Amino acid sequence: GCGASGDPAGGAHGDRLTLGTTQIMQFDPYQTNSALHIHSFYSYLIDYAPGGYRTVPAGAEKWTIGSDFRSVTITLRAAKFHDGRAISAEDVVAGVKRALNPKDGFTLVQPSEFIEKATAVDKRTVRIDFHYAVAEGIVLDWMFSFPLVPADHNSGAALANKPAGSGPFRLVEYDPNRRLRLARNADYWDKGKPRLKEIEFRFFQDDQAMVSALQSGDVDGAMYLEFNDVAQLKDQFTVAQGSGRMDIFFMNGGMPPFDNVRLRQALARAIDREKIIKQVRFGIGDPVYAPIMPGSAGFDKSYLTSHAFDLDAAARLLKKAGGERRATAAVSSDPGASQMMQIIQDDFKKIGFELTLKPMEATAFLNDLFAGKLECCVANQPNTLQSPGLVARGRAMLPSQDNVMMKNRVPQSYIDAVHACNTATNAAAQRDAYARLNKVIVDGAWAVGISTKKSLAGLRRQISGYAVDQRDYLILDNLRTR
Amino acid sequence: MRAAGSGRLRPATAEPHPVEEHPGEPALRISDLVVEFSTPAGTVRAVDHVTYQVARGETLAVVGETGSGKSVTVLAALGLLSAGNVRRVSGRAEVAGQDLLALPARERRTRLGADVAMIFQDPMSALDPVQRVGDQIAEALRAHDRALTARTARARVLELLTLVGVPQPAIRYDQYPHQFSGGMCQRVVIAMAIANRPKVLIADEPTTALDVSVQAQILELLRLAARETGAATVLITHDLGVVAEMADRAAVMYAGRIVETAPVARIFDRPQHPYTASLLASLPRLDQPQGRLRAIPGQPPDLRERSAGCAFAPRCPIGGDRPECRTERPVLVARDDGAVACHHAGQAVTLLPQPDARPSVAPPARPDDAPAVVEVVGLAKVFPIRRGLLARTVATARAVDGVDLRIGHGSTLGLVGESGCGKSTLARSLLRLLEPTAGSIRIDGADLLRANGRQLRRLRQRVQMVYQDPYSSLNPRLSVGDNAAEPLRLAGVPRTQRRRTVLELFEKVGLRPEHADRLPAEFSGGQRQRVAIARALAPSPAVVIFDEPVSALDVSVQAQVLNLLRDLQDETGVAYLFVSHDLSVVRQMADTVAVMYLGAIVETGAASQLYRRPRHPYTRALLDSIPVPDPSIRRQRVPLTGDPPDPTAATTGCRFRSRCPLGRERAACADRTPELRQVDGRWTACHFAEEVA
Amino acid sequence: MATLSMASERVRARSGARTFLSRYARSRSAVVGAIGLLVIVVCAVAAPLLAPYDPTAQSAGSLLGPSGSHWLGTDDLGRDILSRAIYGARASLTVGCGSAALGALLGVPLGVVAGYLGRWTDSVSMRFVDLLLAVPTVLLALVITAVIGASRINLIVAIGVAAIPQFARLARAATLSIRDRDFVVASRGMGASTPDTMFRTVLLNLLGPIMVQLVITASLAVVVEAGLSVLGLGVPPPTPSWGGMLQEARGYLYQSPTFGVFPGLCLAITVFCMDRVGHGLRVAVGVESAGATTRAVI
Amino acid sequence: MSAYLLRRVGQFLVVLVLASIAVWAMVYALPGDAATVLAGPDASGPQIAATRARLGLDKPVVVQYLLWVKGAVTGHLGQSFYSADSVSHTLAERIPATVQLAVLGMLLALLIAIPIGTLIALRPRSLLARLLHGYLTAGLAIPSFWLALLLIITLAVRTHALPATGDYVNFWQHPVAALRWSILPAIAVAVHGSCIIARFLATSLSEVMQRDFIRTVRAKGVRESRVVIRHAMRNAALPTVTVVGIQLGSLLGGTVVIEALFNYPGLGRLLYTSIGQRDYAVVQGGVLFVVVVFLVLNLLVDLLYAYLDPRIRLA
Ligand SMILES: Nc1ncnc2c1ncn2[C@@H]1O[C@H](COP(=O)(O)OP(=O)(O)OP(=O)(O)O)[C@@H](O)[C@H]1O
Ligand SMILES: Nc1ncnc2c1ncn2[C@@H]1O[C@H](COP(=O)(O)OP(=O)(O)OP(=O)(O)O)[C@@H](O)[C@H]1O
Ligand SMILES: [Mg+2]
Ligand SMILES: [Mg+2]
Repeated sequence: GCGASGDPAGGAHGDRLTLGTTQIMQFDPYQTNSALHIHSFYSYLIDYAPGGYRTVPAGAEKWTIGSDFRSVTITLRAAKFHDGRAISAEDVVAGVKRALNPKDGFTLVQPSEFIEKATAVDKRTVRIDFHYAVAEGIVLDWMFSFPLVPADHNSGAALANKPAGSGPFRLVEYDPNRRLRLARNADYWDKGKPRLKEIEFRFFQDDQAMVSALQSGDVDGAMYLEFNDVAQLKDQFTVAQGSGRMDIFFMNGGMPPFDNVRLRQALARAIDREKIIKQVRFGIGDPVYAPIMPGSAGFDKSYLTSHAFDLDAAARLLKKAGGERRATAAVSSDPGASQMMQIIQDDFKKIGFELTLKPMEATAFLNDLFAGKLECCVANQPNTLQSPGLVARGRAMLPSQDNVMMKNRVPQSYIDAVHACNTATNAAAQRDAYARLNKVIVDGAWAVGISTKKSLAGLRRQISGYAVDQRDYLILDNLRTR
Repeated sequence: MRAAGSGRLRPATAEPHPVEEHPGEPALRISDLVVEFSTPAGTVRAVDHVTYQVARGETLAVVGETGSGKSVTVLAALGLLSAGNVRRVSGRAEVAGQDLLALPARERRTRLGADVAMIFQDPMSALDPVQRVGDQIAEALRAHDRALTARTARARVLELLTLVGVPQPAIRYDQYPHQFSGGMCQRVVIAMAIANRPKVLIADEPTTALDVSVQAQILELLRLAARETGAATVLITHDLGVVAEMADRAAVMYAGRIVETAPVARIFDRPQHPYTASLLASLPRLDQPQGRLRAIPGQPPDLRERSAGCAFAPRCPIGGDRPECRTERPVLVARDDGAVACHHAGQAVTLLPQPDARPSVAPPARPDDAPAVVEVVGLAKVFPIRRGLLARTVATARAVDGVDLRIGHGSTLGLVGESGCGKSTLARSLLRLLEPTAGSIRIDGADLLRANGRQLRRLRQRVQMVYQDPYSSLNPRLSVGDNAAEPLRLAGVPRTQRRRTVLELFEKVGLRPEHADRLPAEFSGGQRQRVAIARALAPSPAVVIFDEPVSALDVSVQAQVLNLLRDLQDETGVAYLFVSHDLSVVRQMADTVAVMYLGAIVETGAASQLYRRPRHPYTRALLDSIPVPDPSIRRQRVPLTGDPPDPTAATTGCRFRSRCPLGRERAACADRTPELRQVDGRWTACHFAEEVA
Repeated sequence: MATLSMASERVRARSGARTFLSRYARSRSAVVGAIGLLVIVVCAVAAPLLAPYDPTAQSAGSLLGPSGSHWLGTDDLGRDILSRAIYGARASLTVGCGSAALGALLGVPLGVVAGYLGRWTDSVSMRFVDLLLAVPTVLLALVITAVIGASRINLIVAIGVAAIPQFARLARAATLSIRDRDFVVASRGMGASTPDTMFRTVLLNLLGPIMVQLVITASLAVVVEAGLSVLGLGVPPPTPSWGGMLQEARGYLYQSPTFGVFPGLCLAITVFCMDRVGHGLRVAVGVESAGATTRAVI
Repeated sequence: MSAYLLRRVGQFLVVLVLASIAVWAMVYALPGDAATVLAGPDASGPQIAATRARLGLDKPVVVQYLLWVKGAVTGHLGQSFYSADSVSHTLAERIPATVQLAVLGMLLALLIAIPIGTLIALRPRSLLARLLHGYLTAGLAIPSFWLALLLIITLAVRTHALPATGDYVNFWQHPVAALRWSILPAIAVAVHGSCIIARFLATSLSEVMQRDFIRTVRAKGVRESRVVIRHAMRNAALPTVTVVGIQLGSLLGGTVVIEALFNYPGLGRLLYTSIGQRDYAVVQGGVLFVVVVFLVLNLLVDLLYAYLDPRIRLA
């Protein structure tokens, strides 16, 4: 419970909630694509209904895609930013401009790549022109990723520490090492929402500390739980799942021994998805064969059987592949990464391939990963949007020489397939493009899918209305307590 | 005897508190006291049926070698044994008829400090270092008088401080023990002891840690204290001189038992126990010609291994082989004015050296003009005293200040002086362990101070040193053999040859070859000093410097070592520089003596002359300060006053002026620094040497 | 020389080693500690013979409770906990002893030189030591493991470097206390060179306290290693280490208590044994003060 | 005394400068920088370069260090890469939390240690002393993070008696809440500390009790309680002060693991996170604080020592 003021106790209070989470560092929606709180500050053009890709109007009231698939016209909702100013087409124009600037657009650069320009038609209408005909899914995914930010605040410097959106909550207090406090935005366009007056995020560095906090009642909910926590929480708490991301086993095709594609293909058959899901993810999550989400139109589950775990096949292939039989695997500090890699190591050993594990501190891991220095590793891959071609957003999946896993060995067929996916405007072309993409990724075998990695949250039973969108953003406006 | 004693100690006129004498009821009576400790190696009976008593106004001296149980007896009697391994304390300890040991601890505590007071050996460590000196005395008062106000207590303390001779008591009250010299600390402890006018005063080696000059002052003070309070005094000591000087009666302890007790004159005159007699015989004496000492062989017994017979038998020159001494423990029986525990009590007297029986032939006089091994001219060593942020020199200590010395081949130069006068500094300078500030040192004619690395190493082989504390001068982690071989190793002698040389040396100094592989910790002080001597002799030096080689040893062992040194000198012809503050020991060893005061030699000459007729008032006073182990020549002292001086203080004129009975008011002494000049066949640095008789 | 005959002078005849042992044995808990430590060392050395399973084999089901085939059950990856705990002794002991040894190897000479030579040598060395003391150990360990990667050797380096100050200070204080003792002076007086005096005469006499400090540091290092494991900076998997097992077990404290309890117990027992051995050594070599100059680093 | 103080301050500054260089060098030696962290896993090369430029990380290391020194001299410890707050402000938020935990932990440790140490020293053979000996041995053997886990499970998760997490609440404003939110971490750090201190106190107290002057005091007929409190304790306090100082110093430096386990918002956690995020200015400022605390504490211990020991005070 909570007593005197100044007591940082949790305790669902009717209109006040305390949620535990990992640290939050960013208020700039251009700089992050998976920080849970961003959705509370900003409205996006559209939302996907939780659990799928059904579009829901949000910042945009309605939109029309040109018949040539080379433009979209968007009508904005009459709504206000937190500072009281009305949202206008100019804000979108400025936002697109920023998104197109490779130095400042950050996470929006890649999804906005197809856009040529944005023009304000009137105060609340804006027209976006494309470079080329683009698949509808790509446009929707872009709208889903595009936040509404006041034009005069739309820069990294202005947003670094101060959000400026039109979302359901406003910032009250931010202490980078302790907490983030949000209060209801009374002017929010969706009347009746948000339902809570105040939400406090408490930052935890240690997952177990967060679980204990939940169990002892210090917090009302805990976001981003680890999988092993579920077993002990599920009897007393609601465990909610978000779509999450994917765990992918990457092999660096740019350096020995993984520059040998047949070796990669052989090892790809030695990844025991079932065991990993069972032991590391506690049965939560679905197997994937490549960085394509099971819900996506591009997902082809036949690959899960044709390229299933098969040590004998792997051993046979390995024998044919030849080459060096040992490598070093970098292990990030991500929860589960070590166990996953130990299972892979164990299986590889059975077919005569020695993996040496090298645990790395988080930032050092990222640094080496980005520099293309890692021989192999397990890493998260976001490709949670509906267009399979957006797989190319990940730095290990870039269809260019910047690809950190393949460098200049990126197969031309992959580059072509990605482009085909993004520009396929009719069903047949899409089917064909997706099939090509699947095949080239599976054959290239530098990014072997393991499973989806759901994002988990434990909540007190009184809490309902919890939802996570496809990007893993928390949808807080419907959250309420009984 | 006691009548005579009391007459002297307590002149009836000066009697502030008339003392009733109860010859039948002693102030303190310890009877049948047994103290046992349990140790990993077995039970140690440190005190074995000890019985003694003291009457009011009487002084009983308890003497014995170290470890004989003197301290444990009194500590146990007062319930002050704090060791955790006490196994048994039985017997009675009656103070004014009340048995302390029968009292509950709380009640016994209230008797301490009020009825019985104690004075301990090491005054510096006997005081709480973090409490003000005055408060510590006041505590003694207030512990027994709750009604005492702080103000009155302070006044009383100031009185007491004045009484025990602490100057400026009002200032001293608020100082801490570290600001006091050893002698001053002991005065404070005495003040504390007499604060409540106890009936019994127990002093446990009250002067052992002090300089001779200060010792005399403290003994005087103890006498005063006994007179002031009329208390019965138990004086524990191992110094027979102090016994002769102070006591009415003496009790001799050996291995936890009283072996003899008798009036002092009788003890010295006609000792009944061979141990008493042997102790007396082993003492080097100031007043008699030098000769070989009669050392008691061996060491005190190990209290863990109790033999059935007399504990002294293994070392006894009389009983040694007689069967009754080996099998039957002698009990204390009254005999000749006292009591003795010996089967052959009558024969002990024969052990005493008869004055005429001593070899009156002085060893062949070593001619003064023998070629010099060591020649020191104008040697000075000034220590800068650094303070402050940049460690600037704020003062200097002139530890050695213009010393000339000469040691002839095969001769012994004795160097005496009070603590802090610069003896050790001088000795260390001769090895260039300290870099002298000025002067020159020649070893065998070679200039030591100009020697470069190789020459220095060679010269150092010629000069070796034996240090004061046998417990710290050997490397505790090397076997004694390796310790002795160190100079050889450093000289590059191969291992096997080193071994051979060491074994030869061991035989020479009276150690067994099989001892060579043991660690120093397994040896007694005397044995260690032998190892140190072997080490010094290893590189066949021309001169060996001894810095207080026997001051840490018991008298019996001291005699052994002194004899050994003489033998070795006769055998090898090595020259000695013998540094000591003990005039008797120097007398025993030296051909020539130099007396040092505040960094300078004040008098030097042949030992026989110097001791018989000192010409410098300082030499005179030093000699006067020494208690002579002969009660028949108790004399009125003119001991040195004051503490040994501070070498940082700059003085003009005669350094000794401030403490000199002659020079205090004389202008010459203040104006001119006296130079060494020839007086009466020796060199003396005193303007008025002729007046000293 | 008749009176000097040693025949009657009894030497308390006991060899140094015997004295040492008998003094050590005076403390019963020290003996228990020594035996315990011996058992742990045997476990570490003979792990392949003692462990019922390969510590990295993921054969059985995961998180099984204690049973006849797996006395302590299995861990999250289905490995035998008992086998891992037995092998875990290797990591703990090597890191513990290795880093203590490294700290001593670097710290002791530094302290001896500083204490013996004094003046600016002393000032410079002690400022360096202050610096090491002032920078938090975890930071040091973090940086070292992040820069050169987590491995047993690197952990030893990280913890060993952090242990330098303790040894340097101890050696310096001890050197200061014996620098002016007669036998050191005597060594100089006999013509020994300064290095000879420092590293033979002086150092030889510091061995006792250093030995005690070694054991204390080793016991602390075992804990620090485990603490770093909790932060994910310990010995890399799949090599079993108690700290690593504890870290792995933290997520399963409810489902499988033996998983977490046993490595913790191993850790506590090892620290206990080392502590007692340190106590025994302290008694045996006569170092009086409790060697608590070490700080809680985690 | 003042010269001594001046010299200590001089040494202090030397170590401070050395430490700042060492820390800067160390943090720079770490692979990756704040731009890597900030940009996140999906950022592209040019994005990271841009971030780097924005944060000033593209300048040479030495220039960055000198810029930092320039700021530090004028009182600006720089800016965190991750928040709007200045480093001074960030530290100012953490330091009270750490100080409160350290002080509470130390008080608790002393509260446990002093009676235990005294009892063991005075009555080493009593049954109680033997039991307490067991506590000391166990307390030293059980790693504090292990104890922390046990505390969390038993007192927080199972019984809900106390919060499982720690948090900082100003003690002077809300004493009850402050205690509630920091008592468990305080216990976790206090147990180990109390064992070390108690052991040390017991050793030095029993050493003091063997000293000659205690016998003198007893021979005066002074009550035993007074012997212990006024004479023995005062002397035994001297070496104990040093240990307490060292312990307090390491607590004030932040206890990373304990803070992580209890999610306590202290300096240790801040440093740990900041290192992970390569937040150079925060790491630098934090370590500098730790160094200053360490040095000041050393100085204070020495002064206290001098205060307690007239031999030093009056030297
Ligand atoms: N706690 C103890 N445990 C074991 N033996 C002890 C203990 N205390 C004293 N002894 C032994 O008791 C014997 C008598 O000691 P005591 O101190 O009375 O000797 P002493 O005659 O006063 O000698 P000194 O002249 O050295 O003061 C010694 O042999 C000593 O070793
Ligand atoms: N390193 C030093 N720095 C300053 N003063 C010193 C130093 N060494 C000795 N002294 C001073 O020089 C004087 C002579 O000291 P030294 O040790 O030679 O005396 P000593 O005659 O051997 O005395 P003792 O009989 O006590 O051994 C003393 O007052 C001492 O305080
Ligand atoms: Mg004694
Ligand atoms: Mg001397």
